Amino acid sequence: ANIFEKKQEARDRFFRVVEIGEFETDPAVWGKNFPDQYDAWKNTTTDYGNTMFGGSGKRDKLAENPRLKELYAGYPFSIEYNDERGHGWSLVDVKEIKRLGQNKPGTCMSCKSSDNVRLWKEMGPSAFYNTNMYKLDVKHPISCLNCHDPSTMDLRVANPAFIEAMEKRGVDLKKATRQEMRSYVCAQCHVEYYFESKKNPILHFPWKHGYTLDDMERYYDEEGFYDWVHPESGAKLIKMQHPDFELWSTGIHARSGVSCADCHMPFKRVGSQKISDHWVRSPLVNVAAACQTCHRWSEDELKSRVMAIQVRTRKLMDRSEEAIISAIRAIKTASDAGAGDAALEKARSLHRKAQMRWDYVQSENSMGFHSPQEAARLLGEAIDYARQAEVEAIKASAVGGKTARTAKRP
Amino acid sequence: ANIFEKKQEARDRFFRVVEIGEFETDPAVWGKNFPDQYDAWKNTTTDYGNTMFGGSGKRDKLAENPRLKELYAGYPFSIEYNDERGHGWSLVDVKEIKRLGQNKPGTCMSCKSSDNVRLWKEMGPSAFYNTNMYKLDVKHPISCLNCHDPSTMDLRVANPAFIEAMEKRGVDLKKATRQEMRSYVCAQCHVEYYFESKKNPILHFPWKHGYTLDDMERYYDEEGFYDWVHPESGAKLIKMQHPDFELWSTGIHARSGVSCADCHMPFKRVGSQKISDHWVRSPLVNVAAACQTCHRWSEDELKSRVMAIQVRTRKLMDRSEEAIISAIRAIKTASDAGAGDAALEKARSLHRKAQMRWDYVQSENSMGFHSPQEAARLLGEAIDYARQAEVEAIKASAVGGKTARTAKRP
Amino acid sequence: MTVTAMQKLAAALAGLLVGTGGFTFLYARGFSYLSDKPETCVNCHVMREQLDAWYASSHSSAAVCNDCHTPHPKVAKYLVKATNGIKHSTYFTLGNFHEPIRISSSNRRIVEQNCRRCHEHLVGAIHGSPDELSCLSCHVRAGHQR
Ligand code: HEC
Ligand code: HEC
Ligand code: HEC
Ligand code: HEC
Ligand code: HEC
Ligand code: HEC
Ligand code: HEC
Ligand code: HEC
Ligand code: HEC
Ligand code: HEC
Ligand code: HEC
Ligand code: HEC
Ligand code: HEC
Ligand code: HEC
Ligand SMILES: [Ca+2]
Ligand SMILES: [Ca+2]
Repeated sequence: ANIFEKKQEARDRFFRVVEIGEFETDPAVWGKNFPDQYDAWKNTTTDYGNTMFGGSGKRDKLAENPRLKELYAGYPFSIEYNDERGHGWSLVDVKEIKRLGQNKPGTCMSCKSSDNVRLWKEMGPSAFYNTNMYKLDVKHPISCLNCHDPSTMDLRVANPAFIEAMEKRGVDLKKATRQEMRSYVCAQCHVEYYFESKKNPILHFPWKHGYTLDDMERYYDEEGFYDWVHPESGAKLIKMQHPDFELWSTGIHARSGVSCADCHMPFKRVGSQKISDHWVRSPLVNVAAACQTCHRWSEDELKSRVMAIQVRTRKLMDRSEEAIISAIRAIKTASDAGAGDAALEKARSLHRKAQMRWDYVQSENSMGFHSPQEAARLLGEAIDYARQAEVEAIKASAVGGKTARTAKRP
Repeated sequence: ANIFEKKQEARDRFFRVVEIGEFETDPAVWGKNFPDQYDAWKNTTTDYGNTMFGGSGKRDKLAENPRLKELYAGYPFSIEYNDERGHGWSLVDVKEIKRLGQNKPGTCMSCKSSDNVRLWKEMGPSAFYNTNMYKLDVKHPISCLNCHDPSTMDLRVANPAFIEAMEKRGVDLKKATRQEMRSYVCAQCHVEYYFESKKNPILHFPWKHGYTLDDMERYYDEEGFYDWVHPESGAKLIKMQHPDFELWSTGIHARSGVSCADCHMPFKRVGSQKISDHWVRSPLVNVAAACQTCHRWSEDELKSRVMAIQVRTRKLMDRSEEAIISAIRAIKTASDAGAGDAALEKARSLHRKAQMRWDYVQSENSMGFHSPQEAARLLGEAIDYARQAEVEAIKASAVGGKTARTAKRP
Repeated sequence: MTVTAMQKLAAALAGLLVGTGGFTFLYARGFSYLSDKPETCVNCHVMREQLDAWYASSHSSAAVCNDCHTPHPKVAKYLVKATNGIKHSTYFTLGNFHEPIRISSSNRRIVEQNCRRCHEHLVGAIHGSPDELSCLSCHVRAGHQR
């Protein structure tokens, strides 16, 4: 089509069919003004199939990788743990998941619904976190209000934990550039988090010293923080959660100013309009728009570049898991052999360091793509700490009297 | 130069002042026809300083990293080992190096002089390899004849070992593209190699199964090949040598068709001509020409991107070295404690696997830059095998009667 | 508005005032800066790469050099052409410019404005000013296929 004919349509743009209220949580209402974005958003409940390591399937991670049950033993993630799917599923999935059963705190809703933006205002965050999740008055999954200011349609962050964390880092969100906002809206949720305490489950992000694993470990160690004690090894462990933003921030794309939205919500052309694709999903099913504007390689070539990176990562994950399981079993053997807490302290703290690094990559969602070399570095460290834990445990059990030849390999 | 001269130069191309003979080994003669390339080539003896991990300094690797003496114990590389410098130094350095003293076979000259191209013809490779290196009639360091066909000036490979290896891989060098030749000429030398035997030091490249470490390991294991037995651990080890071509071939640049010459011999403008910069050196002292034709980032930004990759690699190298040394000492302790060969066999073969992987990255010259994630993967594996060796040794020594608590950490 | 020969001449004369630069400006048919034919840019061989890359780009059929590299409306256009012309001529004569050649931030801004000028109908509503979201951060190869 000739570019000048289009001048016509150019005049009529988004009509304001309805006024969108300050706390309008229903995407259908927003959709009256922005039907294209709304239709795309609705697709986030469409099952577009699985990629090698991602995709929209509700894959059962515990069934796909039996090692996870032993690694997460004693923690809810050993009960049920699935690969995530589109934003439209968030409400259903958080309600149905068996983890924590009916005792989920309101905190679990923080990243699952547009209604929480309203509730944080009405109830205040603290009351929200301390209400049973199933008692919260929520109707809608993640949608418009989580990312937009209805009056201007500008991007906006609403999650109090993110705002607090950035303040503590001395980042002035008012000064954030538009390109930064195209990642910050995602960083409200796709990040490592922790609860202030089981009794008072206020939501926080461990970013005091920075975004790298080493920074977060330093913070957790200073606080003497841990999520649970591993029943077999007795180590005080931390469950890492989807640090997508943190890993991305160490990578070459972040360094090059490439935002989450660039790849997961690329612009697309709808008739004579250019809009952001609100069907947030794996870029591997949308390579043309997601990658080819910047990379001139073919779709197949780009996909296999991603796969090459992901397979390397997966191989190191396998090694890490085997190493950590060997450590767990060696520590168990040692304590059975009579080694005491003092003798096992070193082995246990090494297990903590190893599992933290492995879980950081495991719970991150790109199988290393967001920062390939950093993911590999962390897995290398995980292996080192895990095997050192095994060594320490074997020495301890030797003291404990028996040799550890009985320790089995996974 | 002003614009008149430019239009002038544009007309005259290279004059053939002299005819260059089929086996002209003297770069000065070639230089009569191609003064710009010759002048730049002469610069390869210029000391342009050191970068963080590279540069032109004849850095004493053994002094900079004391661990190397223990890792290479019992092998010539523990006697003298320096960082390489420009091509113009090759002849001096190979003659002066203490490794193998006066008993160097001719094979050592294979990659050090333009005269070997003539000698392979005159003597035949086998006689060349079996002549004492100091008795070979060589005058010139690496120069024109190593990479060029004097009649056409096309790129040409002359090293019989490379030609043989590529034939075995089923690669038809006659069909090689110009871009491939821009890496193949380097791959005559910047590769892992081995001697058929100490008695008959014919030069070969271990590429039967491919270029990756795993491929080469498979080949060496099939052949039961090893360079020396480590005096402390008793493991049969292989010394890896500058696998620059092999590591590069696993990286994103190779995959994107970027050749060695693109970065190490970038085109530069001389008057109105673009010629290849024959001052082959670290691209970090030549970022504008070497990188900015493809990358729009500033010189400082590009340098710090490289540094970020190299520092990550170096950190994993430190861990690998500590892990391997722990393994060596644990095996030593075990055999001192009376553990026999049978009991230590497993630990020793694990030491072999670990050291092979670490040395591959160590002896490669870009500190991981040529393929960041692959280098990290190999170091992660090196750590895994080394710590497993330590575990096996400790178990063996427990059998041997004593515990291994005495095994010291480096 | 249309451009008078006067304005073109004025711009060219502006070039003449600057010593060697001005001289080269004429010699190298610096008037090419006042023409819209892409080939004329290549009176300087150093522009050859960009010409070839432009031919290969999606825009060779849509836009010529000056559509992107000179601002509109036209008065400003001829001033920028003259100043760029003199700047480049000087560099060219002295030969001491950064290679690979890189667009200056001011000229990058002009390009950005031209992207928006032509694509207003499509991106006007969603893409704000260049400092907000740069077209080139994504469409780096629009004008020159690399
Ligand atoms: C309010 C919290 C929240 C925000 C904001 C958010 N996400 Fe999500 N995201 C989630 C949750 C929760 C899921 C998993 C939903 C489920 O599995 O039920 C998810 C899933 C995804 C998926 C997986 C889709 C699939 O098909 O597997 C991608 C990709 C994704 N988000 C990217 C992004 C990007 C990019 C942004 C910002 C532009 C973003 N998210 C903003 C919480 C959020
Ligand atoms: C800081 C934001 C945040 C908080 C708090 C949070 N989640 Fe999520 N949740 C996410 C994101 C982002 C995803 C998608 C990425 C992923 O699954 O790794 C997700 C995915 C899920 C999923 C689908 C995938 C799976 O794990 O089976 C469930 C179910 C879930 N969360 C439940 C919970 C529960 C229960 C809690 C409270 C204990 C909770 N979430 C707290 C952000 C959060
Ligand atoms: C996960 C975060 C997220 C959610 C949920 C979301 N948006 Fe967006 N939206 C974005 C991002 C990112 C952009 C791009 C903004 C930019 O480029 O500055 C955007 C842009 C827009 C724009 C501007 C035009 C365009 O497409 O770029 C409109 C209109 C819009 N969204 C409407 C909606 C509507 C309606 C919904 C709910 C159905 C919605 N958005 C839900 C993140 C989101
Ligand atoms: C340069 C492109 C790029 C950028 C930038 C990027 N991602 Fe990704 N992301 C990918 C690719 C590729 C995958 C792998 C998809 C797969 O395996 O199917 C992925 C996977 C994911 C997944 C899992 C999707 C699935 O299929 O289950 C989530 C969630 C995600 N990214 C969130 C983010 C967030 C949040 C950011 C910003 C902090 C971000 N991504 C930045 C390319 C990118
Ligand atoms: C907005 C621009 C942009 C987008 C969109 C983008 N990339 Fe990139 N990509 C870059 C830049 C910049 C680099 C760094 C190298 C460079 O400077 O050219 C890079 C590097 C890479 C590399 C090499 C680095 C590595 O980790 O090995 C791969 C592979 C890659 N991108 C794949 C993808 C894929 C797949 C997608 C889509 C899912 C994508 N990119 C989307 C700009 C982009
Ligand atoms: C005939 C063998 C041979 C060939 C062919 C060869 N090299 Fe080398 N190269 C060497 C040797 C030997 C050294 C070390 C010389 C010394 O330290 O005395 C070296 C050194 C170098 C250095 C280090 C320079 C410095 O300042 O530290 C670089 C970079 C290099 N080569 C790149 C290349 C590239 C790129 C090619 C192909 C275009 C190539 N080489 C072809 C044998 C060769
Ligand atoms: C297949 C080609 C090849 C063979 C055979 C070879 N070298 Fe080299 N040599 C190189 C390359 C390439 C470099 C530069 C890269 C490096 O140092 O890692 C080098 C560097 C050197 C250097 C300078 C750096 C250092 O290690 O101190 C010396 C000395 C040297 N070689 C001696 C020898 C000796 C002695 C032999 C025989 C035992 C030998 N070379 C066999 C290719 C070869
Ligand atoms: C280490 C390998 C190597 C050595 C040694 C070498 N060249 Fe080259 N030469 C190259 C490469 C690579 C090219 C680029 C060829 C191409 O692009 O096809 C090249 C190109 C040339 C060209 C073509 C014009 C140009 O500059 O691109 C000439 C002429 C030339 N070399 C002369 C010489 C002379 C004279 C010497 C000795 C003083 C020499 N070369 C030594 C690798 C080498
Ligand atoms: C994309 C650019 C690029 C390509 C392609 C590339 N290199 Fe490099 N190379 C580098 C960088 C950057 C370094 C690090 C230099 C430093 O640390 O100072 C390096 C380092 C080296 C060094 C050590 C230089 C020194 O300063 O001591 C050698 C030798 C080398 N490369 C050889 C090769 C060979 C042979 C190939 C092809 C098989 C190759 N390189 C391909 C960029 C490249
Ligand atoms: C002939 C083109 C070319 C040259 C020259 C080149 N690169 Fe690249 N570089 C690429 C391509 C292509 C990619 C892959 C990403 C993409 O597809 O854009 C890449 C990726 C990268 C990356 C990201 C991948 C990674 O490993 O993290 C870095 C960093 C990089 N290059 C640095 C350099 C440096 C430094 C130099 C100069 C020493 C250089 N490049 C020279 C084309 C080039
Ligand atoms: C469709 C728009 C467009 C057209 C038409 C166009 N250019 Fe460009 N040109 C650009 C952009 C955009 C850049 C800057 C690229 C960047 O900043 O990444 C650029 C950069 C340049 C540069 C600086 C080199 C560089 O890479 O920064 C030169 C020189 C240049 N153009 C010359 C020309 C010539 C001569 C023509 C006509 C043959 C032309 N351009 C046509 C958009 C265009
Ligand atoms: C008199 C010779 C000459 C002619 C004619 C010429 N250029 Fe250039 N141009 C140069 C030189 C020399 C440079 C590099 C100096 C610099 O970087 O500013 C350059 C640089 C540029 C740049 C990048 C630097 C900057 O200032 O942004 C652009 C864009 C550009 N030229 C566009 C054009 C366009 C468009 C035309 C035709 C209308 C043109 N040039 C005609 C010699 C010329
Ligand atoms: C003189 C008018 C003009 C200018 C200036 C211009 N364009 Fe275009 N552009 C067009 C036309 C005409 C088309 C082809 C018709 C269409 O697809 O809309 C086009 C197509 C495109 C396309 C789609 C084809 C592709 O390359 O993917 C993109 C993207 C684009 N332009 C971006 C830009 C950017 C970025 C700039 C500035 C660097 C720019 N345009 C400058 C007229 C222009
Ligand atoms: C964050 C990345 C990004 C930025 C910034 C951006 N674009 Fe785009 N643009 C895209 C993507 C992705 C597409 C869709 C390409 C596709 O679907 O193949 C697109 C599409 C287009 C198209 C339509 C191409 C077609 O299909 O006809 C035009 C024209 C265009 N952009 C121009 C611009 C202009 C002008 C600017 C600056 C005002 C700009 N873009 C800024 C990423 C971007
Ligand atoms: Ca998924
Ligand atoms: Ca060097």
